[in-house]
Amino acid sequence: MDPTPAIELVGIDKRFGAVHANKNIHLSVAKGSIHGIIGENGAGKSTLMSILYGFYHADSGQILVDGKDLKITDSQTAIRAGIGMVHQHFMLVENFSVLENVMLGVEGGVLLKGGETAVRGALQQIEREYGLDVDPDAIIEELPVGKQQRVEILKALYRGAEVLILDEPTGVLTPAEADHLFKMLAQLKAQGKTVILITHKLREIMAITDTVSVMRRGEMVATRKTAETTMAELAELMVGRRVLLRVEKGEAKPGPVVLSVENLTVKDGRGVTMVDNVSFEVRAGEIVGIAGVAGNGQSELLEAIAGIRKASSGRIVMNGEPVDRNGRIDPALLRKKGLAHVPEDRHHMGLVLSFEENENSILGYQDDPKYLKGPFLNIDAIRKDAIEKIEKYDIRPADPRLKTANFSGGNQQKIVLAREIERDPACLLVGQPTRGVDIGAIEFIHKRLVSLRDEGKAILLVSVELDEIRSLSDRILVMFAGTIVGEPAAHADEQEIGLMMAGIGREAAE
Amino acid sequence: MDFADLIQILAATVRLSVPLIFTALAGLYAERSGIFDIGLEGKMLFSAFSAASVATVTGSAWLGLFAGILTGVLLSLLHGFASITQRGNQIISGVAINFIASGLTILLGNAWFGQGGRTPQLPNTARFTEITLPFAADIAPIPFIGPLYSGLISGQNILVYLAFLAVPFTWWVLYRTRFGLRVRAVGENPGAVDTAGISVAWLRYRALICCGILAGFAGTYLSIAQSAGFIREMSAGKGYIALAALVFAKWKPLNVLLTCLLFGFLDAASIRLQGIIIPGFGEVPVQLIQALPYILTVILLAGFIGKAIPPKAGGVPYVKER
Amino acid sequence: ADVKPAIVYGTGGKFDKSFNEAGFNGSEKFKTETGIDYKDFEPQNDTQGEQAIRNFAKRGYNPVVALSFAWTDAVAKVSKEFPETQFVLVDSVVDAPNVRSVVFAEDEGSYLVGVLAGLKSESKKVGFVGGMDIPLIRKFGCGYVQGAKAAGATDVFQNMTGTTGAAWNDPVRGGELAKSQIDQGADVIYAAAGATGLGVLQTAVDAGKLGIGVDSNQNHLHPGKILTSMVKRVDVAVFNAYADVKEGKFTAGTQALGLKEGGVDWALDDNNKPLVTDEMKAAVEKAKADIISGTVKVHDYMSDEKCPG
Amino acid sequence: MSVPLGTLPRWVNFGLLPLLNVAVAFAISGLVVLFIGENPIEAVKYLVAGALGDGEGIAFTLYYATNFIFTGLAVAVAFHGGLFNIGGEGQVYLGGLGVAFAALALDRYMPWYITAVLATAAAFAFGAAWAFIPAWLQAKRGSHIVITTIMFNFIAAALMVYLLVNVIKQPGNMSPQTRLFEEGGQLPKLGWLMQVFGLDIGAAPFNVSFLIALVAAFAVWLLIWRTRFGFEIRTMGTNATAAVYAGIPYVKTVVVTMLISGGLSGMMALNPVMGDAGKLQIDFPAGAGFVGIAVALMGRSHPVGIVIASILFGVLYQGGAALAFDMPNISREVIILIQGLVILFAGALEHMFRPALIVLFAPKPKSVAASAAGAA
Ligand SMILES: Nc1ncnc2c1ncn2[C@@H]1O[C@H](COP(=O)(O)OP(=O)(O)OP(=O)(O)O)[C@@H](O)[C@H]1O
Ligand SMILES: Nc1ncnc2c1ncn2[C@@H]1O[C@H](COP(=O)(O)OP(=O)(O)OP(=O)(O)O)[C@@H](O)[C@H]1O
Ligand SMILES: [Mg+2]
Ligand SMILES: [Mg+2]
Repeated sequence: MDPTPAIELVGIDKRFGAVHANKNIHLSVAKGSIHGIIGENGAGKSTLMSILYGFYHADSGQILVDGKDLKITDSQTAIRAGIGMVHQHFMLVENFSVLENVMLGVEGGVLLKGGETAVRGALQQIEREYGLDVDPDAIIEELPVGKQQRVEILKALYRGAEVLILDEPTGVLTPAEADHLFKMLAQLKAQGKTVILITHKLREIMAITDTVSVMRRGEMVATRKTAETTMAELAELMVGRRVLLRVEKGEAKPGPVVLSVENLTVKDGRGVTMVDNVSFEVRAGEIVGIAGVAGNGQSELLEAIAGIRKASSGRIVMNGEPVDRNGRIDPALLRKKGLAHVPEDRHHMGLVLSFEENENSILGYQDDPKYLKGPFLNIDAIRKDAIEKIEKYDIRPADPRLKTANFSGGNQQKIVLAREIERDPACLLVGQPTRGVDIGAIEFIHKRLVSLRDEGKAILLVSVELDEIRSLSDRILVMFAGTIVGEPAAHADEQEIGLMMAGIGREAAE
Repeated sequence: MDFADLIQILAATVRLSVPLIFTALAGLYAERSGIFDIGLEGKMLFSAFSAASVATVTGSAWLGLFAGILTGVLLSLLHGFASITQRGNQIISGVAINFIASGLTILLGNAWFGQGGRTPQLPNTARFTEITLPFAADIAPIPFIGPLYSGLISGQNILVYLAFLAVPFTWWVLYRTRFGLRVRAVGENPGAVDTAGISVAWLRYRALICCGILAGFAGTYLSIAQSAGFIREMSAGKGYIALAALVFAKWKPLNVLLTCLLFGFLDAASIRLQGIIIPGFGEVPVQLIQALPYILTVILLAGFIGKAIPPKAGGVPYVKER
Repeated sequence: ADVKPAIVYGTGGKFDKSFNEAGFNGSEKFKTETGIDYKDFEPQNDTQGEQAIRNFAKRGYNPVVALSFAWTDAVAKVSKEFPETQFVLVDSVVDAPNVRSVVFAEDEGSYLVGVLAGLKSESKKVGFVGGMDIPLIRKFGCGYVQGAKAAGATDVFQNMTGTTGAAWNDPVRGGELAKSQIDQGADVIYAAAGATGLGVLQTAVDAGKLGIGVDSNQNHLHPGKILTSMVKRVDVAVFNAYADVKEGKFTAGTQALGLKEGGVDWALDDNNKPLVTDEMKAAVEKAKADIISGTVKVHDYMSDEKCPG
Repeated sequence: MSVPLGTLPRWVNFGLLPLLNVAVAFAISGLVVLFIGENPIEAVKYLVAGALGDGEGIAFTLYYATNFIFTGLAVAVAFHGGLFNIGGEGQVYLGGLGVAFAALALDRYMPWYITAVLATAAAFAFGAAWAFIPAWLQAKRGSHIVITTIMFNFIAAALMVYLLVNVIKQPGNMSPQTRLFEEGGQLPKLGWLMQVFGLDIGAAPFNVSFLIALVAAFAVWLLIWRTRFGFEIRTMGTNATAAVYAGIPYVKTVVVTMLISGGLSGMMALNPVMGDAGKLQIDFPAGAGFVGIAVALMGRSHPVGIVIASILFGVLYQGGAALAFDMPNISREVIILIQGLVILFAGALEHMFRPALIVLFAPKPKSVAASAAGAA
């Protein structure tokens, strides 16, 4: 291996106003290696990488690429120096085609025409090489997230990246997709390229990286050879204390049916059937997990049950009563009937980020008489209620009047969970409860869900994290292409479920 | 109504839609790049003033056009400074430009020409006057084609032809050039443009310059082609109507042409249909006819087109670090 | 007596080339002839009009001229508060012991220019483009129609530019209206539309037709292309008001200024001389004499809000 | 280039900074005045003296401010719901119709306070009605509310002229306007209030609707931040998907928000129609609907900010009139220019001087650990 590091960061320091996001960071990434970076939410990982990519500017410090000092003033410089980055939140133009997105910035001339053919050719080449098949004329917003990520990778590769930074790439991927990604990363490494991988998932770190660095509160606290460390050690370095990595739970004691979905069909805005004649039941005191590759209808199913999306046919019955009002399902009415819903997307749906924390802790329950005095809000009651939840869920900072945007992702998730769980619902719908949340918070959330089950609530869990489904669920339903293709045994192994998720289990089941 | 009437109405339609076309296209460049521009009205007005002033002083329509364009660009840069560099609210900035244009044109006009904000009447030599295309007179007698060619296509001023060329040109720029690709991208997701190594600010400034140039054409048309001098408040809400046309057109160049022609047609029709008597109904109140374009616009908006989805990043300043 | 004149214009603004500018010209004339300065104000809206009238009265100005029908109520109110001050209201009537109301017989003046239009027109089709659609402007149009028809015109096209104040300031729409009338065959077009009229005249001239100006003498705008102007002697009314106060012979009450009083007239000068033949001149002078003598009665639209023919 | 985020002392943030912005606007206007050959210092003296120099000036300033408070609140309520109501002008116009109906019907039989109650209700109802169609079209048909409200301004102008000219015009009067309202149809002036401060109201039309405007401002504050419906409006305005999630009915919320907004606009008509002119006349809104947009933006959509911004605009209107009165060579349009510059500097460029002020006044930012803000 070449002894000059591909990337060397010396004394990088960065503040966002009062927040000291990166403190005097030193990092050296060996050429041709896969270097992992882990850390809790808000530890400063994305910031550090964005500085390397020229998206942010460091307040001080030095960047060496291939041993040469480089002033990275903008992303153009970084791209020229062979650095490519796949951002945590994709940087794609959603109504553009794949081709246009890849071309952007490297159009190869004032007119698009010439560049287009060149890009098309090069894309085919790259696709073949890495098995990254994406239709170049597909529109981004119509692609599932997994494919969108491929486009981001294609962009970086097309620009000739020698160093590829991936910021939490597997958060949106299925196990199979993640496997494919890792294979590709290995292939890149074999070609002598360098990969920097940010992730919260220790398993991934152990499986694929050569070296791993741990960040905590803006500081680089340790760098280890992967072979010489353990998950437990990394977890401890990350959060500064010991953590449990498995969910402890006893046998389920299912009671009567609480939620029953009958022949539900849901179409999306374009009239495509997303959920196709699905029926199942959830009993009190059990967690039913819906596994599936993202984009197979789980999200739509959840939203239809929650009354956010209109079902085109079928029925939803709670405690023996149909829940629609004149054919329409209304989220407000459902809440009154004891249905709580932790949505998949807390930023866009579960929270209003510019509201104070206490305001978000009544979102959806604003018509509960408990929070009202006539038409007026009972501010005292609302704040008192919020403080109780903050204490119970250890939401930090413990300030109900702080803007919700100023909480980290994990704490925001806890705000949603606290709100929904503390309603003492008969039935809880949970979507991606731990997406992008750090280990400490995951542990807490999982425990809370299990104890809720033990209190006899019915829980429907949708998650693309197969691990999560497997460790939490009492029963697992696998969704593929809008239908439920099977119900594997509770202790079925990962491979069996994975096959079903890929639609292969269907023939076996029939 | 016979064919000759129709040609006359269409000719009026063309004349009345030209400032809308220029202005709506101007707005298209700005809004496609993610900058809302409610200040189109003011840009058009101030350009009209500059064009007329310079044409008055120099006696040259072309220098007038140049001044109009320069004014449009300068106001665009002001809008850019406020909304791109200083990340101010784009709507406030636009409203401010409208106020400034409305006040300053009259103040300066009064100081320079002493006619209450008006510029002196321009002689035809300092205006863009009608151009008769070759053979117009010869073809005129031929039925159908004749009136169409000599009554509608020929006999417009140069800016009219430019307006109709500006539409396909804008389409070409937007969908066939690198600049257009980037403009469309930056209006949807400036982050994508930034991470592709392109300066968001400079790109948006360039889009605003295009906007200013077109607004300059619009103003120039008003004061030294359609009229013979500047008159206070002569833009008379056309900037807002152009904005409406732009939304109506869903921010697409060819749609812009159609919408502006439609609005121009309604306007022309309202002029021609005044005072008509509908049997069994009596005389239609003139106010109703004059409000008709607006009423129809509302009806069209409600019934025939769906949601107009603006460029996603529109109206929000690009802020990386808060 | 002590004269300290002040004038409050209409919201159209001092330099509108027609009505308000006439008031300005009258004031200027008074200033040059007597050396006595005056104060003026261009209000931005209706509230400011009343405020300005009151301000002038309060500061001891006398007379205070209010140059628009829009100040009717303001004058009614303020004249009560300042009984010592003399007020002059143009284009409208307030019945008070210290108010002189000056109204013009625009119908008579318009009749005369209508006669000229009817005679000059080859197609016997003539046009009228009004500004804001209010009874006052209809009065102009109605007089014009009567004159034109009397002179043999078969068709008189009438259009109003708009229904709001903006109609005074929309030369483009005025131009389009003129164009549409020209397309229908009109070859003489009378504009009674404030600044909008400039567009009307320009379009008529561009199309090789003739225009007729209004309020001030607008013949010079397009020499040789403006048939005539219907002048409304606001300048004289204003000048007289100042002079009357100066000479201590100010009278309150309504002054209706028609042809007889020289309050309205048609304009003949070097600019339009070549356009007006001797027969035309004779015919229009005869009409004038007939109206003054009462042989010809011009129907006033405002009397019943109707126009015959 | 990171924008310093240091927190400024309150007096700088809410006092010095806005003052600085307004000062720059005036400085530039001064240059223009200089450019046309007049003395700007003198101009400012006249402006300030005219607006604030005596009781009458102050009363006029507050009279104008009253208009802007109503329209500013109207725009702000819609803003909170994510709706841009650019139709204030038309809603004010229609509101005037409501006021006129009430006053014409009752002025001869009722004392002013009875008429005022009904006129207020009618103004609200008519303004709201005019906002209803754009609101309903936005909610149900997805028509862009900015455009429909612009269109409705034009339609309102046409409709009102039609009505004034053909239907409710006082016979025999030249101007298209109603008859003068009698005592029972006019709002009393607030001379006594000025008296409390030892000031003389003079002839200024400063009237009871100012107090109604202040009540409206307080009511809007209550509505937006203290009621359940306000919570729903804000939720819809800041995060539409979250509003769906929270079971907030979109159509109803859009429509009711716009009804309130339009109603507030309509109420503005009380001031010029019943409080000043005592009659309904053409074009009486005189652009106040548009000024409301600027006022709402400058006042950050908060009632307190709106009241302050309205008074600033009132000063400009009244002071400007006085200025043009006393310095005839500065035509009245200089006021429009000043307004434009104030909107530009206090609105769009509000943060231009912030970095410099932070350097000057901000306490040195304390270093906060990156995740101390609360990593889970
Ligand atoms: N654009 C920004 N503006 C201001 N502050 C920011 C910005 N981005 C990040 N920060 C601050 O910097 C800190 C580090 O954020 P960063 O996104 O780098 O964390 P991270 O380690 O990537 O977290 P995660 O694992 O959740 O993605 C955050 O706590 C936040 O306070
Ligand atoms: N652009 C930003 N401006 C200000 N603060 C920010 C910004 N981005 C992040 N933060 C702050 O940084 C902290 C951590 O944010 P971060 O985005 O890293 O959380 P996260 O767990 O990654 O959330 P998510 O998974 O939803 O992205 C929070 O306090 C957040 O408010
Ligand atoms: Mg991150
Ligand atoms: Mg994150």
